[in-house]
Formats: sequence, C-alpha cells, structure tokens
Amino acid sequence: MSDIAQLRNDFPALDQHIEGNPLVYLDSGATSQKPQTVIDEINRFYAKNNANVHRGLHTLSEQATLNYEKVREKIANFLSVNATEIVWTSGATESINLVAAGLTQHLLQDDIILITALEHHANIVPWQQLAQRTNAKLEVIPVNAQGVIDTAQAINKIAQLQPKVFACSHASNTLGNIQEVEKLIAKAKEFGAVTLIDGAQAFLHLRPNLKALDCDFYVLSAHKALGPTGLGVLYGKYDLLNSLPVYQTGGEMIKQVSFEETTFRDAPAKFEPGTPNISAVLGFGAALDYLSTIDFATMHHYEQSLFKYLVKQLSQIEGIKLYGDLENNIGTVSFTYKSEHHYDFAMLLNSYGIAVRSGHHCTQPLMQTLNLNGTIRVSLAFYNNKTDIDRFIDALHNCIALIEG
Amino acid sequence: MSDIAQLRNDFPALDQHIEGNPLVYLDSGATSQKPQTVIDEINRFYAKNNANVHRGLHTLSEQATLNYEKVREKIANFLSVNATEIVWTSGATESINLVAAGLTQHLLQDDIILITALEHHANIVPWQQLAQRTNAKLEVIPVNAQGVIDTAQAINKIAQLQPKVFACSHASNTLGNIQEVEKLIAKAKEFGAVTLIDGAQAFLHLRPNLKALDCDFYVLSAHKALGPTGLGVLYGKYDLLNSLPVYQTGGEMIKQVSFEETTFRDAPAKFEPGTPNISAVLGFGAALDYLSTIDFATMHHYEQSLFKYLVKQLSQIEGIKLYGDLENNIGTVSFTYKSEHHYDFAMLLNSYGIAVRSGHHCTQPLMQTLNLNGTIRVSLAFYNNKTDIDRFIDALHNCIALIEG
Amino acid sequence: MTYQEIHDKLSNTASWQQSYREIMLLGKQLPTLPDVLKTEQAKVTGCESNVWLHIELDEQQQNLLLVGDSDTRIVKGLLAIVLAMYSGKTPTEAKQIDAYQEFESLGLIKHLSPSRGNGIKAIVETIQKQIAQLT
Amino acid sequence: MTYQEIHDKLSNTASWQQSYREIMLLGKQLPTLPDVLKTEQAKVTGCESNVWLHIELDEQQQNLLLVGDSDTRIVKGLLAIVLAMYSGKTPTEAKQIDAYQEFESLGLIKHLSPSRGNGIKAIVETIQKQIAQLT
Ligand SMILES: Cc1ncc(COP(=O)(O)O)c(C=O)c1O
Ligand SMILES: Cc1ncc(COP(=O)(O)O)c(C=O)c1O
Repeated sequence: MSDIAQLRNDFPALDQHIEGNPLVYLDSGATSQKPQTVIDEINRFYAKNNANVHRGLHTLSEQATLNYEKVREKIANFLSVNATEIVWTSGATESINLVAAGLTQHLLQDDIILITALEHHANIVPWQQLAQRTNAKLEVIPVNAQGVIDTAQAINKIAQLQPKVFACSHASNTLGNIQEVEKLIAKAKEFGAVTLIDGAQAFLHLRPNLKALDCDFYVLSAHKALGPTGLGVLYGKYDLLNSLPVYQTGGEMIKQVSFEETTFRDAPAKFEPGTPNISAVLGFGAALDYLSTIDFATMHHYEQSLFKYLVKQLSQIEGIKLYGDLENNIGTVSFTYKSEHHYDFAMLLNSYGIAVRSGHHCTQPLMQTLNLNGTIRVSLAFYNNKTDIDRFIDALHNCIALIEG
Repeated sequence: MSDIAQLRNDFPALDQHIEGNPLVYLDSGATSQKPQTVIDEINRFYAKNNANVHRGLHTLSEQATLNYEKVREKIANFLSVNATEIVWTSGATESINLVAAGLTQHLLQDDIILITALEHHANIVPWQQLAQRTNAKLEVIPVNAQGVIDTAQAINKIAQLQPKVFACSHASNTLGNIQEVEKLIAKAKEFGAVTLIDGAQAFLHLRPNLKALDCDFYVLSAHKALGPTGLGVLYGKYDLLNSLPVYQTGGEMIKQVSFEETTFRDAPAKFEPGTPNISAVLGFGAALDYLSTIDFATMHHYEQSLFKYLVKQLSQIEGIKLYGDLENNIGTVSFTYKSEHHYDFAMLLNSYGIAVRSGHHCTQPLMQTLNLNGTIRVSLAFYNNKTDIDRFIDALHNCIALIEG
Repeated sequence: MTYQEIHDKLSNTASWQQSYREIMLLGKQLPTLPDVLKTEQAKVTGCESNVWLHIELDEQQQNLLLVGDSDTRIVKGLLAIVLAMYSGKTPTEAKQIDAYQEFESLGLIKHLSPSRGNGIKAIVETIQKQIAQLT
Repeated sequence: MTYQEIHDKLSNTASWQQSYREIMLLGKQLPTLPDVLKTEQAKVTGCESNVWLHIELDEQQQNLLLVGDSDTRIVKGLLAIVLAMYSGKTPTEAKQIDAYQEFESLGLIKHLSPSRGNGIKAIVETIQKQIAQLT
C-alpha cells in the first residue's frame, strides 16, 4: 500500500488549497485527475511534434501518425482486442451514439432494446431515439429500492423479452455498482442480441478483458481514465463494427470521392472522418503507460479498502442513508442526509475544500425509481487516501452541525 | 513588419531541426502551430483546475465552467455573433455533419443542394449523404482550368438552380482561393437557401465578421487557428440553429429524461451532449486572446506580402505550374513540376527540413477537374518569414536537380 | 429583518462557514410558501434547486410585496436577502437597485457565479422583468 | 544490378540526398511496365502512390521472376531494391528473406515507416503472400 500512496504525488492538481483548505478531490466519477506524464506528453506534442496525422509525408506528420497509431495498439492490448477494432471518438457519449445510429437498419417494429434502470442519460437517450426511429420498444431491467440490479431477475427478463439490442453499464456512475455484465451478455447473446457495455466508469477501476466479456461493443471516455478531455473509445467486434454504416463523413475515411459516388474505407478508418484529437490520443497513451506501471491487484485492493473505510465512516453517522451495492463497487457512494437537499451539502462541503458531486448525476430515471431529487456522491480513485476520507467525514460532521444548528 | 516577425518566437515547435536542417513549416493548412500561451493554458487547466464542467458545485468545477463559457463569448465576439449561437463540436467536419443531418426534414425529392467544385471532402460527402437520404440533388458550381470560381457565373448558377441548401468554402484548402462568399450568400438567400460557409481555412487569415457575411451557418476547426486538436465551432443563426433537431444525445443536453419521454434544452446546449473537450476550449480561448493582440491589418499585409514573394519565386522556376487564384488568396499555393509525382517532391523536400503537403488534399473532385493526381501545397501563416521561403526555394532547386539528374 | 440588518450581520462574518450559517438562518426566517403557491408559473427557471417567487403591489399599488421559497437552505437564504432588498420599495425605487453590487458589498459575490446554479441571477432578472411589467 | 551491388552503393551514401539520388537511379533502371500489365489486380493496396507488381516462377518452376513499377521515382527505387532482393531466388530461399532487416542494414529503415505511405510494407507482404501461394 505504501507504493500506491506515493502515486498521489504524480497528480499536480491534487496539491492545492480551496478556500484555505487542502483540496480533497472526491469527484473522480465526473472526471479523473491527470498524472504529470500525461500533461507532459500533451506539452511535448504541441511544443515539438505538432502536425496533422495521416496526411503528410514530412517528418513531424510521420512521427505524429506513428505515435498516434501506437496508442490504438496500446488501448487494444489493454482491452485484449485488436487495434482494428478500436475507433477513436470524442467521448463515451459519441461512441454510444455511433452504435445506436448504426443499428437503425438492424431493428424492426416492436423489436426490443433492453437497458437497465441505472443507466447514465448517455446510455438511455440514444436508445430511446433509436426506438423512436424504428418503432422498436425500449424496455428496462429494474433496480431494487437500494438501486441494485438482481442478476437472476435480469437474466429472466432478458430471456423473457429476447431483446435485439442489450445495453448496460459495467459500473453505475451514481452508485458505483458493478453489474455482472458477463452473465447478462452471455444470456443476451443466446437470443442474438447486439450487446453494448458502457465502461465509462468501470474502465479505470476494473481494466476489463473484452475477449472474456465477449460483448459486441464497449465504450469509454479517456478523461475518466487519467486521459485528456475530448476523446472516447469505441471497441467493436470487427465484423459487426465494420458492418455498421458510416456515421459522420468527411476527409480521411473515404476511399474515393466523386460528385457522383463516394466509397468508404474499412473500420476503423470508416468511422474517423476529419482531423482527430491527436493530442488527446497521445496523452491517453501516456495515461495507459502510467496505468500499466500500477499492478492491478494492488490498485484494486487499495481502492476497495479505501471504499470500505469510507462506507464504514458514513454508516456511523445518524441520518445518513447510503444507496447502491456496497459490496460490488468501483469506489463510488451516493447518500442523502435526512430530507436535506444535496445542494446545501455540496456547497458547504466545498467551503471545507471537499469536492463532491451532487444532484441527479445524469441518471434522472434512477432518481425517480429511488424517489430522490438527488444525492451527494463521493467517488474515489487510487490517488485518494485515508486522510482524504477523514477530512471529508470531519467536514461532513461540521456541515450537519451547520445545517441542524 | 518587425513586430510580426517576432511572433515566430512564440511558437516553440518552429524552433527545431529536421534531418539536420532547420524546420521550415509550410503545412499550416493541415494544422497550425500553437503559441506557447496555448500550451501553457492547457497545462494550467490539467495541473491546477482540472474538473468537469456544468456538473459540479465545487470550486474547481465552477471555475472550469466559468472559463469554458467565457471562451464561447470570446469566439462569439470574434465572429460578431451571440454566444448562444456558438456550438462546440469536435471539428469542422462534425460541424458540417451536424447541420447536414439536421436538414434532413428540410428537403424534399429533387430539391437542390449546391456546393462548389473545390470543396474539401468534409464539405462534399455529408451533403452527398443528405442528398441520398432525401432524394435531393447535389449540384456543383464549376471551377475554371486554374481552379477558380467565376463569381458572376456562380451567381447565375445559383439563380438558375434555386438551391434549398448552399454550402461553400470561404477559402480553398488546396488552392488558397478566397471565394466571394458574401455575394454568393446574398444570391442564395434570395431563393431562401440555407447557407453554410466552411471557414476551416479562412478563419485564421480573414477573421470574418459573420453579421456582415449574413450566412446561416459557419464552421471552423480550432486546430487550424492556433488552437488545440479535437475542437470545432459551429455558428448558426439562433432561430434556425435552434430549429434543427437534436444530433447526438446524452447528458447535459436534456431538460428531463424519463424512460417514456425526454425533453431537450435549447441551443447551444441541445447540441452538446456529454463531457466537452474542456482543455481544448480553454486552449482555444488562449489562442483567441493571442490573435487579438495581433492587429489584423498588419497581419494580413504581412501574410500577403509573404505570399506574393513565394508566388514570385515559384513562378521563376521553369517547369513549375501554379494553380488557383493568386490574387485573392489566404497564402496557400498548389503546384506541380512537369509531370513529376508530388510524392517525390514531398519526400525530398523533407530531407531538407521543409514540411509541405502533397497529394489530393482531401479534394479529389477538384483534382479530377484539374486533371491532376495531386499537387505539392505550400501553406503559410503569419509565423512564417522570408527566410522560410528562401530555404524552401533553395531546397526545391536542389530537389529538381536531384530528380532531373 | 430589514436589509440593513442583514447587511450588518453578513458584513461581519469571519469565515465562509459563518456566512453560510447566517444565510441559512435568514432562509429559516422566511415563511414557507403554501403548496398552492408553488406553481409552475411561479418557478424561476435557471436554478439547480427549485425556487418559487411571487411579486405584487400592495393595495395602494405603491409598494412591492414579494414572497418566495426554495427547497434548499442556502438558496432560500440568498432569496431572503434579495426579497429584503426589494420589499416595500416602490417600483421606481426597485428599478434603481443593483442587486449584484449589493451582493458584492455583502461579500457574497462568489456565490452568484452562474455556474453555482443557485439562480440568483435568474431570480434578480425575474424580479426586474416583473417590475417592468407592473409599471 | 544485383542486390549485393545495391547494398554496396547504398551503404556508402553520405547524406539523405545522396541516398535518394541512388534510390531514384535504381528506379530509373527498372524497366517501365507496359500499360497492359498495370492492372487493378496487380496493384498493391496500401501505397500512397501507385505500385504494380507481378510475381511468377521461371520455366523450370524454380526461381522467382518479379516485375513491377510505380508512378513515383522514390517508391520505384525502393521497389527495385525489393525486387533485387527476391529475384532469382527459389521460393524456399525467398521465404527466409527478412526484407525489413535488409532495409535496416541499408540504412533505409526510416523510409519504411507505414505513415510514409510508400507501401514497402504492403509490397513485402504481397510478395510473401504470393510466394506462399506459389508453393
Ligand atoms: C476547407 C476545409 N474544410 C474542412 C476541413 C475539415 O477540418 P477538420 O479535419 O479539422 O474537421 C478542412 C481540413 O483540412 C479544410 O481544409
Ligand atoms: C456511466 C457513464 N456513461 C457515459 C458517460 C458519458 O461520458 P462522457 O460525458 O465522457 O461522454 C458517463 C459520464 O458521466 C458515465 O458516467
């Protein structure tokens, strides 16, 4: 654990004061902090190597292209898939939109698109739009009063509905729950469903092996995994991926353009029109290199023990109610205090230097299910430590006193 | 001019050697170099202020949001429009795709979409796809043998075809030609056309006043205008912009989500789902601040005199053929040498440290019109100087000797 | 509490926590709006929390009467400050009020950042707009 | 020119320009392919320029015969080097050739970057694939 505790020093933004108090960053679910090596790599690109990719024969362009394509291999290795199965997008949101748009011809009236009750809006609305376009039906696997999906029940629901498309988050951004996606995917595939897993929250904490998961699509955002903003990953099993129609069109993704007819390249190029977010790809490469130096088991154990400590401390405060699955969790907890408004807590905590998120966390349907207008959410990463949690709990006591007083 | 000449020092990437020779960067049409202030701002964001926007009440998030929205005002001021008329996208390519997708319901069978023969693939293929979806017709304003659009002829063509959509580049990426878009827009609007101007190349060199141009949409890419990769701008006249249907869907752009129904916010939020490219927006803000310190008339005069010098030097070489409009030009020239292949020149020039672009420049239809398989393209920016051009011309003479030898 | 009393209280706070305490106390003193008045129409849009606001002129049609509520303590307190600023003023007087400058002098301007989502900006704009319509 | 002669020539170049000169000279010595042989089928995909390539066994079905062309001088020269490497070899010998290592020892590896678009990688792969099919 001592090694892991040192990693915090690699994250310059953590070393600052807010309103006179040391920053306690507990909002990694919104976006992760970045290690210095990522910042340095972006710097290096713009200061030394700045050039467009895939377009120039000159040295700068060639180096940029080589480095850019190397990162595609890196993330492919990380996910245990092939580099040709990786499409760069602008974020997890675009990744899901690309697939949902591409499945339009795949669906017929009354076909079923199945999602779950705890999805992020990004994994709801594109499917809802797809259902509207195709007259398919959007169906929902429910959660219990804690916000947890019962896997056996979910499997029954899949068998009963036989969806054409099944989309599910690997981990919930609001509650941190890890879904048993492997089992759900296997069941959905029995009925020939196209499966998409939203790994926006899970990737950093679980480092999934997609060959093992066997989903058709997996999406994530670089900025939630130590990388820069404006970059997402779409993994797709090659043949299915390549069979999707083109999404956005423009330069680079074409084979031949004439005013009469245009032919397109194969995936992944087919889905990557225009100048990509080169600096973000290179920065994400540095993030993956950084992650690779951290032993997964050690990190996971560390994160889990922090999370257990956090949950224990929170549980001891009278009036606090915790939601979600506190056993299978990436390190994110949502809670309320009596009937107090989350807004007041977020504002008050901030005056103690504590950065948490409050509100519906882009999961309004989940909030409706739990009958809440919002929660206070604490989300951890491996760069947090016990002191962060102690400071947070102290501040929380003070906030309660302020509010009750 | 002496002041302008100093600006070069603000661009760290220009100060390096390639294959033992000083780098001569003549590929700004592909992507511009970045001033140190832009690099510093990205750095500052990740190292001090990193947080997601529009989602958190804590100080980091609040500051990121404030700064992020300030840049929207900056670019709006720059273009003489309102901040609510600015949508952040991932690039000019996405900006055009968003509009082309949004106009699907606007078109009927046999309606006309009019573009020009010198457009970049990004301003061709999305319209071609739109035409295919709607059974509209894609028509093309021709260029002459030099690659130049005759404005009077173009105006006639507009009057004759009465297009529903008119899309045209403000300046050509291959030839540098500045189109007389103001006149073309005015004519197209007489017939109620929706007008889109592709300013990817023009923005940096012309700083257009969009109120004066009076186009409905204008698009650009930050990376071609001193800013970071992965960021584009879509300007749209508010009512028309807001009347377009949603494009990608997800978090942040919604008013209310339930599994039964989702309502969306108004533009620009409506078109900005998910976590935006925050660091790129902030970096682009620094780019705009930097540009603001450079007097436009001075810069324009400097760029034009460099361009004139370049053209004069090139014209004196026997066997060189120049294309495009050499009078109204942003500082980009395309040429061929006898029947030699552009590839050889690009490779040989690179061995002298000269970075140019070669090929079809994502304008295959223009190449077909000019009966070329490609050109060598030199594209200037204000950070170039006479020495760059002299070095390039020297190297070019050597390359010719090598090839002829 | 008059606006002057509020001003004196808040100008002397030593820390953010203390000023939050005072703000929340102000909120507590603001009567709860009966549910029938919490209409969609009375809702101020642009706030992260719910804010309801009613503005009228008194019987002599001279002075402003304002009532409002919010489901969060802090925003309710900030709302109380705004209401105190405007209550009892004639519309002409009210138009002169620069609420932003007042918040500045209360040391609260940081709270008014649009990205804080407290909607004070929206509240003040709503008041000014309704006053313009009243007169 | 034999591959050995090429090797000797290229190993002694003092600058990039000189090695480009030699490469282009090699290209010039490669006969132009008649247009009828410049078929779509003979085209090597993955090159920025056009490259055509034909591979056969000689009449005794023992040694490789390779002809090819490109519309650019540099790629044609690089192609000439590849053809010299493989020409006259038996398929078994040819399979042993590590073209990449040869280019490395010629000091040309920098040219083979996939992003240079010269397609040498594609050319070598095409040859190896066709050899596998011949045997
Ligand atoms: C005229 C023109 N339009 C559109 C584009 C596409 O821009 P981007 O690749 O940044 O999306 C370019 C870029 O080369 C261009 O030059
Ligand atoms: C589970 C989940 N899915 C999707 C997204 C959307 O990611 P992005 O905003 O980076 O596109 C998020 C981000 O909050 C998320 O937590």
